[in-house]
Amino acid sequence: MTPRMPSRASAPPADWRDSLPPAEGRYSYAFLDEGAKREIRRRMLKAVAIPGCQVPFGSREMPIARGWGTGGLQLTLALIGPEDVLKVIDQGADDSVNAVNIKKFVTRVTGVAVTTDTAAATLIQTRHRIPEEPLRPNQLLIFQVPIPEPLRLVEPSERETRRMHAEADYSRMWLYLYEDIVKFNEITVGARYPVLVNRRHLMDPSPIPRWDLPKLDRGEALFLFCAGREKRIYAVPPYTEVQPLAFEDFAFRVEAFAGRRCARCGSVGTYLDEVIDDATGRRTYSCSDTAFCEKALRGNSVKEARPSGEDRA
Amino acid sequence: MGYVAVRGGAAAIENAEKFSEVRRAGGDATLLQPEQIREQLHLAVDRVMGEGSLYAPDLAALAFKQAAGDTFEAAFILRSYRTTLPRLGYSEPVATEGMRVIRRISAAFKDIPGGQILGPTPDYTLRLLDFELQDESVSQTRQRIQQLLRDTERLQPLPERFPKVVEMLRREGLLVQRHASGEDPGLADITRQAMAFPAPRSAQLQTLARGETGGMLALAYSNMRGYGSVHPVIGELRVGFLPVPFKNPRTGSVECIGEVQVTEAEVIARLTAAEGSARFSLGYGLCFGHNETKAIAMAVLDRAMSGGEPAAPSEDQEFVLTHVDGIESMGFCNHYKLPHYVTFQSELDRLRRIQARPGRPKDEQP
Amino acid sequence: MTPILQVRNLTKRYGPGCARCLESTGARRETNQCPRCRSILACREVAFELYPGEVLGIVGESGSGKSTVVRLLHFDFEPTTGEFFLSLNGNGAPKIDPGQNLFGLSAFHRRQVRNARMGIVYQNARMGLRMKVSAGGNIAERLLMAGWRHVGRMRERASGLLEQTEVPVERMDELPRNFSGGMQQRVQIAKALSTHPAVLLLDEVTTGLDVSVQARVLDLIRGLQQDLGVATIVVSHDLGVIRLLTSRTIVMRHGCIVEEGLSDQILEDPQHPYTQLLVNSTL
Amino acid sequence: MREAHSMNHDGRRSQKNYRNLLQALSRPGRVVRLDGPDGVLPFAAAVALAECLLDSEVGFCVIGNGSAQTLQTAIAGATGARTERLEAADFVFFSEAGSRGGARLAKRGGPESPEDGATLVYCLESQPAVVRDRFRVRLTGPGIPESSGIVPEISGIPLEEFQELVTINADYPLGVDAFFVRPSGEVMGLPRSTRIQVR
Repeated sequence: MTPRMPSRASAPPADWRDSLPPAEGRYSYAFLDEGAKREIRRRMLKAVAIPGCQVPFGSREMPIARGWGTGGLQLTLALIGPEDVLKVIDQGADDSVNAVNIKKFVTRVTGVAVTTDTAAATLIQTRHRIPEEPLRPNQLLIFQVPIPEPLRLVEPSERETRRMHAEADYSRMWLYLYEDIVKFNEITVGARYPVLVNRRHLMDPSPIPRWDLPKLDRGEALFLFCAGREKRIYAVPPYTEVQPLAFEDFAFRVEAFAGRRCARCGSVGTYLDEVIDDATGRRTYSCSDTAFCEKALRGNSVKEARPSGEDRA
Repeated sequence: MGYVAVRGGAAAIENAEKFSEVRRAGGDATLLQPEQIREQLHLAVDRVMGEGSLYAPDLAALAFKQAAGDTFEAAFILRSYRTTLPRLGYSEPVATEGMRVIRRISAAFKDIPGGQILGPTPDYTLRLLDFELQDESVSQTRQRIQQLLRDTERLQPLPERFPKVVEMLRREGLLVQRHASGEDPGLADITRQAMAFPAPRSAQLQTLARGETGGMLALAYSNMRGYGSVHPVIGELRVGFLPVPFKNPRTGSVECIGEVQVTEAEVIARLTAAEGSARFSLGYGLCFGHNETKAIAMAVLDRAMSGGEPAAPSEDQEFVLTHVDGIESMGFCNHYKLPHYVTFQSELDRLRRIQARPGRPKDEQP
Repeated sequence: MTPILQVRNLTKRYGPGCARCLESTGARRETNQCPRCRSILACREVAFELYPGEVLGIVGESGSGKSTVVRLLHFDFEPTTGEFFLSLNGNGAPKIDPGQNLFGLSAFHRRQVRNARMGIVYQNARMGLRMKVSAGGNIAERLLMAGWRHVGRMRERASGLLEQTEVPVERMDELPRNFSGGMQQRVQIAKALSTHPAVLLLDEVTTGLDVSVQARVLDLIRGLQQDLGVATIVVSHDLGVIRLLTSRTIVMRHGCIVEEGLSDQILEDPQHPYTQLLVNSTL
Repeated sequence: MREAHSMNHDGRRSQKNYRNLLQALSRPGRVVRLDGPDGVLPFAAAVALAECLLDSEVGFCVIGNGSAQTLQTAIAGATGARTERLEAADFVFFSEAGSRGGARLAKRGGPESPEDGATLVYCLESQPAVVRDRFRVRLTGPGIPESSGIVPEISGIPLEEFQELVTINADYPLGVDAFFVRPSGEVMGLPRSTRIQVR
């Protein structure tokens, strides 16, 4: 008997690819297996039933990296069907790298139609923006969430933040804002501004600008949020109160673009990207929502996006 | 137009992908075959299987080839493939006493029942670049291997079972009993449920078993070096093969469907006499393939997390378990490459506003 | 007069506990550790009342269980057994059945009771204050818990309280970790009083301070006590503090109450040998 | 990567039904329609719901009169879910319009995991005896645009059952979420966030 040398347990079959499921194609419809879809679907219902409450789920690994929208993607894949029309945006733009990548993947595993037109979409997956064009009741807006825990800012431990949610103990978040005012005479939170949903749960709206928060409050569409890496799903149903934390004497304020308009389409009352021109060094502004901008250019849309968030501050 | 270039759209992305493919297969060298990787870069394959949490040497080799040797990427590719596989059933528990051992050592005792089996290890090899490997020919290498095998033929065959070193200590009542946790309703499944803290031990071990080797090593090292309490001793380290008994969900009969190679580490450390009489505490590590660094790091972390109040990061289970996954941490690290101009604009707005009206509220009546 | 606070059968055990714990520990056994199961009974079967406006002292050496009692009342941790009733009338008090044992409430309701009806000052300011939050912010935190949402009014209230507790108001926005020990205690007191608590718990508030600083803090507490008339429990190992502040006193040893009565009486004519020892060892 | 654009028949039905269930729960009191599998009348809608949400990872329980067994067999067959005690079930099916106190025993989740509360499914009759009762019920809360509230669109739910849900969900966010299904496939959702008033 010879001494054992390290060896593999068994030789692979001649063509091991043959042993891979499923039979008809390498990947099943919408990539996730039906069991994974069902779990996500169950969790999504609980998230809708308890607005703003983070529901844990067994997040699956996706072929795009954690932190690149794997949460939003899992919701999209658990929801999508043949007659859906998909729109994906990143920073408001349909052709940003992340958006293009996700769109490419979803169409590859489902074959659904894609659009850049907000009004034509049934499912919209987004990173960091809510479209300017008002959403309709039958549309679903799916947010990619990097950090679902609004209290992470004041408390690193998950055990502790779960307790704080259980007891609706949000005084430390309020205290953070108070201290901000003491130091800066202003609340300094930019994006990811904490909101109170249905007067009960403190929620991280994902890193959307404050500009978009008023659109969450009693909106007509269902808003779904998912953090793949942190394994949390949460939701804001239609017509649900979503209030940014603010003091009676230090009101919540959206970003100020007073007197500025989009250099491309001329719109006022949209969220603007600040661009520094290579040649002239001058600062110009253009709509962050590129699809809206296109539409406005073609004259298909009113130039006022919707009652500006600024007025509602 | 500055950062707007990242809105290059579909064409740019496709080109980036093509460039990456050109680099992978670039040059005039003979193309690597997955089989070569599986057999000759097996430690990399093992690492990819462990971190990818899928025991599939062929697929891991393929992933490693596709990822051009990046173990993070390769594990990630394997893990996302795993997502698409239906779960047909569950394997039955196996006791590691029955491991078909190829290597087994204990640092706690000079001699152990069954003996120290060094097996294949580079531990005692000088880390000198071996220039002979530069242009190895197939025939020469085969010959050399034959010779090596002939030289070792006089060795004794290995027994089928080895008693566990820690069992001896356990029988003497020298070990703290660690139960899978009494109130544990069955085993946790971290691939199906998000972890809640405090996590049951099964969830802790699962998370560590697919943790990233380097990350776990860093945390374990911090515990060994001083940000932790106790110096561990390796009670036993085993490398070998375990059978996979599988209960056929239709017939209910249990059949062995194959073997997996694993590395198992049990570390012993003295318990600070917190309760009852002084006993040793035990840390357990087990991972796919041959990866001793990871198994030991895992065992050290398992032990570090077993105490009550954490006094160091490596003893805080929430800290350890939420940061050891390579696929998660790598993904998040790299996501900072994505554009963030909308949120940055929001921050800019705040800063400009604050600069425009300085002063504290007491200076200015709100 | 009906008591504002009632405690019955309050026991806190650390360890597994056994059938012999109670009989083999306590003042008579001269230990609070069960010889059989090694459990520690930090306090056992403690019962007392507190009346409106009253200042009750709890005195004993370290390890007697006196701090455990007030921390249990503040819901800092869970008792092993016990009943706790508190008068919940007043502004902002949660709607809870008056016959409800407060130890049986959910964590959420307990926190509400604590925020609305209780204030505590710890020996160690680190337990009572957030050192990385301004002094004013520390007071604001309690107001925020009580639902205040107006920064200006919170700052007004905070500066009023700081004035009352003799902390320079201009230091309101500084971090308490830069303050002296005496001043930290004053900020704690201001914080504890911010929501008009029904019961104030003072846990060794002057221990560890310089003698002159001690005297000033005690003066302050006595002054506030006269102005506000808030029912207070003063925990101290220092009979001087007990004499100065309290009207009635409980003496604890090895987790048990060994004697109770009017403070003057206890100090002049102690009955229990332990109290006698305590009184005689003090000048 | 090979593409897979076709969805199998069952997967397709589940996906469509799920979208409707999501609509139902995010618009409480409104009716949507499920597409049931063949051959399981009168429980087609309940089985359609089960098919899209249940599998071997969850436990369910069926409560009710004689036909409960039929429903249980149909659900177990369609989903592979395990049966579970009422107190521990993730999904509780009532084979009739009322729970007869059963809803009270369903799990409501814990303070740190309210999402563990059960999902209740009530199987209503096709022709309710009383149709006007629902006008004594008003629903308000998330998903309901009218601030004055709405009347549930589905009839045949006993008023006591609404009362029961009010009691069970009094400790929000702990509580249960309910679906009411009719043999015709109509389904109405009542999440725990809905405030129910019964006059």
